[in-house]
Amino acid sequence: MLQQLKTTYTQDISLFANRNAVISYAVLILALLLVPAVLGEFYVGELGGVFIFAIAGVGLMLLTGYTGLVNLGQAAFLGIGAYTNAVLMTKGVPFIFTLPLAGLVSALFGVLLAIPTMRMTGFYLAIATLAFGSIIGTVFQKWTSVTGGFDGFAVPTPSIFGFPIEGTNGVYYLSLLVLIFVIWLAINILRSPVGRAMVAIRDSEISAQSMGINLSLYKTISFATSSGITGLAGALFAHYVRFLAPDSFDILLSIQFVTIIFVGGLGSLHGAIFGAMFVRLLPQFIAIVRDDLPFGIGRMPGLEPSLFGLVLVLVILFEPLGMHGRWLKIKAWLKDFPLHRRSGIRRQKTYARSERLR
Amino acid sequence: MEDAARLLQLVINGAAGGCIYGVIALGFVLIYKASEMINFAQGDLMMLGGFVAFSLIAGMGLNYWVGAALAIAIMAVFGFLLDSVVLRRVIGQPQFAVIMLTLGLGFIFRAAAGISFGYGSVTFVTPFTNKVENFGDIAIGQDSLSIVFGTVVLCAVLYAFFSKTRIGIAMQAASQNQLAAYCMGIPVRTIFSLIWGISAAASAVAGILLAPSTVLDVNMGFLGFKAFAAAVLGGFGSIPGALVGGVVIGIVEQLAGYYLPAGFQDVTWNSMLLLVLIVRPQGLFAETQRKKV
Amino acid sequence: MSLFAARDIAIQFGGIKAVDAVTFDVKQGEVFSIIGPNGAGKTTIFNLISRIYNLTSGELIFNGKNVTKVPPHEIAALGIARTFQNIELFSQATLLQNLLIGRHCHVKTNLLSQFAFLPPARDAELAHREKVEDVISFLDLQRYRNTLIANLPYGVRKVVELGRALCIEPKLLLLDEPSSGLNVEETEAMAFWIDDIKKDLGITVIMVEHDMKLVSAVSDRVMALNYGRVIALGSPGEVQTHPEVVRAYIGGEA
Amino acid sequence: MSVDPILRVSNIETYYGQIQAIRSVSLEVPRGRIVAVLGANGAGKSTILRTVSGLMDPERGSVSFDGKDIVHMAPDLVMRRGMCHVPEGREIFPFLTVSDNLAMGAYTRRDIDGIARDMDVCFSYFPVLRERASQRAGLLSGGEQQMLAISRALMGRPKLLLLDEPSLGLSPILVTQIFNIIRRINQEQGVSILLVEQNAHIALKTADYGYILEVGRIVLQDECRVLLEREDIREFYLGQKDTGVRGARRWKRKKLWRS
Repeated sequence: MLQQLKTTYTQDISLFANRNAVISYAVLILALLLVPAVLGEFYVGELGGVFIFAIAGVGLMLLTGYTGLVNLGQAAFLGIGAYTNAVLMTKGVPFIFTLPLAGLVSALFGVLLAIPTMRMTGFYLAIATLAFGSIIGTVFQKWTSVTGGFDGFAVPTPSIFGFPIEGTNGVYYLSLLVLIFVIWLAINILRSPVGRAMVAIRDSEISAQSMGINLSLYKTISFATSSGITGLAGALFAHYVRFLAPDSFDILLSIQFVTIIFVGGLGSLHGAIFGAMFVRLLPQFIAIVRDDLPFGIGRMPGLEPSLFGLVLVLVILFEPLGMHGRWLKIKAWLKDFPLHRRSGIRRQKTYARSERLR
Repeated sequence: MEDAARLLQLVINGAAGGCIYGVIALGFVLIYKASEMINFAQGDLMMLGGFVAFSLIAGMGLNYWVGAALAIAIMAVFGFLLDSVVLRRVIGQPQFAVIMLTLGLGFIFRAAAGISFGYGSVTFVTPFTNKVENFGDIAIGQDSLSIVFGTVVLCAVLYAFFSKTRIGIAMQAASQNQLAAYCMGIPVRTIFSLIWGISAAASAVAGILLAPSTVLDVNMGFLGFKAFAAAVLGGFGSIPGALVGGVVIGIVEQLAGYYLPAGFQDVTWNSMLLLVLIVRPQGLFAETQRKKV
Repeated sequence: MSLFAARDIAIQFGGIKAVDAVTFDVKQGEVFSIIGPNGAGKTTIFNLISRIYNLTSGELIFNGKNVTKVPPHEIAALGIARTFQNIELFSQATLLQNLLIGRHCHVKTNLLSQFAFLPPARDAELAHREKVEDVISFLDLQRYRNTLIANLPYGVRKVVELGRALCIEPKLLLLDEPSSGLNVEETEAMAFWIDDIKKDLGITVIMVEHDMKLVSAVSDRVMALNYGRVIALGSPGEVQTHPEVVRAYIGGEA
Repeated sequence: MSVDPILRVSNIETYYGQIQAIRSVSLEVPRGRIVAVLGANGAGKSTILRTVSGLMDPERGSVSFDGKDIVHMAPDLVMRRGMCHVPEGREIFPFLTVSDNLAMGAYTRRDIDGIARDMDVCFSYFPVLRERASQRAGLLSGGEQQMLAISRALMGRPKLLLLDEPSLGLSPILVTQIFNIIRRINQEQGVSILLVEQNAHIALKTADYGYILEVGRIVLQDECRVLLEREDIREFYLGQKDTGVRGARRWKRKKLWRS
């Protein structure tokens, strides 16, 4: 691969790096459009789930990966989006309005969370968002007049201009569409001043401020965008599961979202997609192979969460840059093949210093 | 009079429950003080400690005290090894990586406990179970008394260890600047493993103390999240603070459960946590300092 | 006419007066240096001007406007840029992105247009890029354009930080120890750049510096501080030979 | 080449990720002497010290200290053998008091009386530290933190002291003071010193022997008094060109083509 020579500034800010990228993404989208025609309903459903988690992952990536703000309560926004969408639809509001409204209401709650957490950093923010998430989760359980409590309620079938979006395929195409939209939005944000301001806040608040970046404003924007996008994912999630119950939106789901961006690779949009694939497909993979495992391991209860935890631990220990980082290394290796020097990637010892000095 | 007695009873029950939060919080605080890492699996360590003690005492028929001491020792070794085998590798990485790592470890611990001890709840009979001391109108279970007593002693010992001994100060030094600590000849790695050992032992104590007043089950580790509130309330980094924070949370929770409509008890810890952080984003009494630019 | 003035500015940290009734004027187009022993309050004055700290008393006048109470993120838009003693760059971003962040106070496009990357946003980006390229050529940074800051050597980062401040197109530039950690050659290059900034770009500079050679080479006037108070103010020659400055700062030998 | 140097570094090569920071560097510190390594930024001076003290691992090469091979040894063990590294940038313990910081310097020692005596010696070198003994170290000014870092290293009674840029960011008078004390430490306590400095002027005056490092390679080595006389050293490292800073207009590369 040769270094590409750029001849205009526009090339640096265009949506795709070069013509090859345009072609490969077009092929990818085409392939995804054909999936329901080729694969069975089970696989289409699973892939739809991946899309929905990828949308939420992109949302969280903007907040955590690019702005450096941890959120351990992201499931709450998925829930807010899901309930907003489903409850409004039962009241007769058409889906084309409830979908954006779900995003909007979630974004408003994002602002609501951003304001009090503005001055928190590091793990204090992590714990505070965790607390926020669990409060919202309790509200879903106890506010029975709206959410139906533990009994839950069935989500109506959406339709756009009279065309019902039915079945697994409907949700699949809808999610794919929203995912493409959200990725386009995220790329725009990242190539605009607002995205740069986020990165600036992540790397040095004090110097971001002296560059004229209003910290509170941009942290709020970041929270709002992130939760708004997750709210969209929530609206789709409601149709994906077809039946809303409050215990879907607990701490464990929040942890799954954080796992998406962490395993995928912090600070890359590709990472959010890879991570979503990992989180959604690993349990299915286990389910498929469990009967073939020796010594009855497959029938052991708790196999799935323990493998989930194990993979998470292994990724953090051996690939801190996540799957995206590993992908870049593989690309580098292929590029240099067969001249690659192993010693080049040796990790030097690092030494932590108090994070209390801020 | 009856109201006052009820109130007092609630406060005492709350304080005893809060002591447990305090001891788990102590585990967080110790690890934080020595390495600025946050262990999200602290509650799961407590669960493991409880189960280990249970299987030694109820399963193998050991004497309660011997079994408890053995369980604490086993958990201390487990904590030490956990650090020296797993966590050592992330020393120097951002705090967030450690949070994720310990979250992952929590999954593994829960599954491991489920596989070895089963997913059902077990009742752990101890010398303190179902014995009540009466003080006038107030009845206090011996289990509660043992919790309060055990917690206060543990807390005092650890406080003295941390602020008075050379190795305690070296632990603080290592958390503040690993590079400099190495240069001073402080065996940073051993010290970190040691603190994980102590912290796991403290969680085991929590598990054993908690056992008589509740049932043991694999998911009891989620109590750890309440302990976060305790640690934050007490100002992450202060040993007595963790205990005080735990007791306050425990009492408020009891009162909220009695005087407020249903549902509010569930959000006590998280509301208090949020409130404290909103007022003091760096935590109560926390030692922080602005970075020099 | 003075571009910037500090009137009786003071700040206390826990009872200690870090800066105590300091008054000075900076004229349009001059290089004004602040020297003094460590802990004399030099950087604190910068932090006061960039509003990271709040004044205990006194006032700051910039361009005829009282800026004592302006929030810190609005200082850049007024035309005051700064660098930091220990380099505060955005280390996980490329050099180009760092400089573009310097253009932040000139961003006029609204959020919606950025989110959809509408033509106005695109055009604004290209215009910012032009400005940034000017700074890149000015400071000879072409070959590092797409390098992550974390992978750049210290000396280059120092220049990048200067460049990021220039992208603000400031009227007043605050340089905090521009030569610290630089060798003789790099310090000389820095001296030239400061000179160019003053002469070619017409930017007024306030500089905190220890290297007396650099100070006397580029400054028009020098102010010496000790224990938060002014002990001397005048031409570089006058201040360097001032007995109290020699005693507290330069030492007998030099 | 001395007969029995306290430190002998042979052909070490160290990488930061994929970047080679130092290339086959060899140097020696004779017992009881001060050796200075000079060089530009990014030349790898700090990397040499970090490799020697075990804070970084070299890819190849050997380091022998007091007759023992210490390469790949953990930094705390290296320190226990009597080598103390004062890293660049005042790495102190910000939330401990000044006296606790000093006590941590003596972590490896058990002789309480000796520790107290050495603390007094440090206070006599830097009286300001005595005044601030019960303050948190994070509240000290930059110069005071540097003094504390050097004193803390002395508390470990090292045989060899590694000093990384002790003059960084200090006022001229403090630089002179600190280097006077470095001399005193060397003369009064017989501590051997390996010094890395940007400020070539004062380093060459203080040290006995100097190495010049350029882009990770040693290009010149000699007695300091010899180095001080050399024309190229005077020009590039001491800035004593006859023309002066403003003399000749610098030749500035201007890129002519830009899209």
